[in-house]
Amino acid sequence: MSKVRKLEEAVAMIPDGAVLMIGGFMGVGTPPHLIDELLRQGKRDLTVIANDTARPTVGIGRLVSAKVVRKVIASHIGTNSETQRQMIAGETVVELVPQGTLAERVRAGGFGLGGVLTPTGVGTVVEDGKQRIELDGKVYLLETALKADVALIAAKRADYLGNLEYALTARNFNPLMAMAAELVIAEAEDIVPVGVIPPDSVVTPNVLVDCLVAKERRHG
Amino acid sequence: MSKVRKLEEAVAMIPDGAVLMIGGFMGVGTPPHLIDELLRQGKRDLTVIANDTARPTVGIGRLVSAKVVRKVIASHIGTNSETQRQMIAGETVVELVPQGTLAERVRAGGFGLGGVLTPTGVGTVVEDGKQRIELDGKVYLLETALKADVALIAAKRADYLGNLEYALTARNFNPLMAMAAELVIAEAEDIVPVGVIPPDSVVTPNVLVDCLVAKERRHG
Amino acid sequence: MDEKTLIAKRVALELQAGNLVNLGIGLPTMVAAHLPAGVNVFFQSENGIVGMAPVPEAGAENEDLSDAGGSPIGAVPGAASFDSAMSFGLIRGGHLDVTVLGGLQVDEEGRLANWMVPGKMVPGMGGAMDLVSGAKRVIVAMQHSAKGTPKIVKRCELPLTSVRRVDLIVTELAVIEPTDKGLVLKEVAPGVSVADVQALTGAELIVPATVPTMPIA
Amino acid sequence: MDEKTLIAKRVALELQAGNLVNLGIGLPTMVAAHLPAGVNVFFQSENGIVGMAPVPEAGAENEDLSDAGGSPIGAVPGAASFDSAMSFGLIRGGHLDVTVLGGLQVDEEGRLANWMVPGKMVPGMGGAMDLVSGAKRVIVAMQHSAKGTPKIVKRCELPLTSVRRVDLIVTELAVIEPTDKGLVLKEVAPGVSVADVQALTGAELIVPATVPTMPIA
Repeated sequence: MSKVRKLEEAVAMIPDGAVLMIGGFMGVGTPPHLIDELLRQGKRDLTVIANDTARPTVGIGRLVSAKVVRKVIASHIGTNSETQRQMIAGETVVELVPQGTLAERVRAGGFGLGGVLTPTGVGTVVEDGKQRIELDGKVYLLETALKADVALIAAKRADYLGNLEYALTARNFNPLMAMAAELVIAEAEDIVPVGVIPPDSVVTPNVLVDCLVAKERRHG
Repeated sequence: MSKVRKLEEAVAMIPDGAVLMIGGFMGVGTPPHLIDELLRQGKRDLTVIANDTARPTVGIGRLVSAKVVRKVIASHIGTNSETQRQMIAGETVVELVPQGTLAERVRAGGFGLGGVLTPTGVGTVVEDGKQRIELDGKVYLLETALKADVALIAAKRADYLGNLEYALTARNFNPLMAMAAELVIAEAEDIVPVGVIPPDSVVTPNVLVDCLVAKERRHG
Repeated sequence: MDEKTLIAKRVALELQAGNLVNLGIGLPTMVAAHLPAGVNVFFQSENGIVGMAPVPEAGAENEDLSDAGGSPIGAVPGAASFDSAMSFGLIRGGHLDVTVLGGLQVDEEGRLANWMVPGKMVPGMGGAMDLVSGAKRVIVAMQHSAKGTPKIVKRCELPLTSVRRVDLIVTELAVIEPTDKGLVLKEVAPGVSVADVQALTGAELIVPATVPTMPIA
Repeated sequence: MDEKTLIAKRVALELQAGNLVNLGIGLPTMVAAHLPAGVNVFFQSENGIVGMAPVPEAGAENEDLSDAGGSPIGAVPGAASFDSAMSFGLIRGGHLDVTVLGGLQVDEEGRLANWMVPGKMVPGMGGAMDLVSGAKRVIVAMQHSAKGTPKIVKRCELPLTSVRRVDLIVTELAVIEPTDKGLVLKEVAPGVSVADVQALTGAELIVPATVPTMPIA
């Protein structure tokens, strides 16, 4: 049962208005062909949960520039002047979350936890509207789980079952997001036969991946 | 700055009465020489946080059989009749924690989280004395972080800086515990030059490991 | 066919190709050997692997590869190993399709008790509470009674494993589905009557007009 | 020596061999180039690596290896890469020895504001809140004033990054240590007087009997 699908078929499964988690950190580890195809198919009203919106012409920033994003949940938008402009103009809703808290909230969603207690943000504007919980004299914020309809994942290498490996800092949010969405679509630079990736090197087990985007042929 | 120490020097750093986290699952992934040396040095009054106590003659079970353990926090003791006997006789305190909750509590300790919200245990005896928190109509228990004085870690391979790799199911609690203790002592089957373990294969980064136990020489 | 094999064969029919499945120690472990032809599933062992398999032959054991009982296992091509937090992330996060567990008691509300007999047996819950709370489908595979005492009861006297209603109970006598209306008798074993089942059941069964026989040869 | 180099050199003296260090974007990044001889530290980049290094030479970039700003970096032998949850586990869990961050304001209580100017600049906090809450030592490296307006103030008007008291402030004029009694002037820059520092500081400084000059050549 190969999970490989054509790029256009994979992206066709994403409805307008979907809540997407998209891997990557300043574009590194963001699946480029999935972004291309989202734009080509004219998907719209998207909610994007991601670390950042990169730059206006890079990665997730391209979705923002195309005005197909209704809401962004991210840890910073400082490198994307267009996201900032849309936020200030009221065109796009931006919810800012501390980066470590964002990572834990996504993880909690995928791991079946309701949330976590973190010291980050206590006494700052991040605290607004959240439960404060004191344990042994230390104060924490209760940060709740995040889930998504679809996760768009960039991997270095996959096998045909969907086991995924990542490379260096391109890993970032990808393995966390691959746990936290109903539909998981992964784009890998390379797809190898089952058994080529050793069990200890698999970061995302195949059972989490629903759909693997075929890579373009280089030979023949 | 090699972190390699002689076995006896490493274990000499552990005081009587210490709270230990010990990796392993039914003995698989439990550091054998560290257990030997704890017994040889006659350490006592230990608190052990671990998945289980294996069998009376295996892994952590050997500490229990030697009666040097005052308290056990574990997910099961069903395979060790001696732990059960000591518990029923009131010789050893045993605190039972669901396995997934134990993993998250240890992780929370190492990750600087106060705790997590889990659905596991709601409506059972595990709930006793714990905060119930309802989010979006679903009930969770607040499970708090665990930390230890010392973590005893078994790795497959280390480099001389202390980067650790694990093998197959011998990984289990080891990488979580390596985050959650003041002093981290690791025993590896093999120690290789720095740079031999690729960055993506390192599971426990060297900065977490304080002390690496020298392996016995096979050659020369 | 002995009773345990019957139970294992019937449970195996519940598994679907591609499922991620966790089998408890004891009787549930036998299910792996009775998968219908063509149904490939992935077995998880909660100590940290997806893709566990029997050891292929004597001498092919590995010290670092074991099941949750500590016994040597094998691994299928495409297996993945990970730490205990990830393993229970798969379980608690709803990524595990089916868990098959043994039982001491199941009650009218479909609640399972399988980890403790106060004063007698204190093994600890291990992964059971997470498995029952988190798996998409929970199947209890157990003998119908213990020396004549029903294990399916009105209300569990033993400490619960979870308040979550299990999805199916498979015994050597019957297949029973806990529902919000009560325990529905879905199938009887070959040569067993509805009356036989009710006689060894400590709770009221809802009995449909026709109760088919388990499709086990 | 320009002001930023002076700050970077002085901050570098705070780092000890074996430290795990996270440097913020901008001025703090310059610290890496000024480590004293023999002091080897590990640099973390919060996007997921311990052991980051400059790109060794043109052409040795890798698309999958970048710093938190998305620029290419290198990696030392013995580097380790991991996901974002682990990266912030290192930060929040107290495993990060030192973080060096830029600042917009620091107040009398040693509280830092460095992520937002309401109505003007809304970049988001990125990893700053976790870094300031979680690192064992927080060093603020910034210019002493912004166009003549003091950045060290009685009380931050800008939104706080954390309520945690930072450990040290290093500017081109002075080294200041926030304590529970207030801001202590520890050192002045070469050629700068205590009065010069106080004149550009918006909060009261505690001035010891002798204030040494920064040990920067």
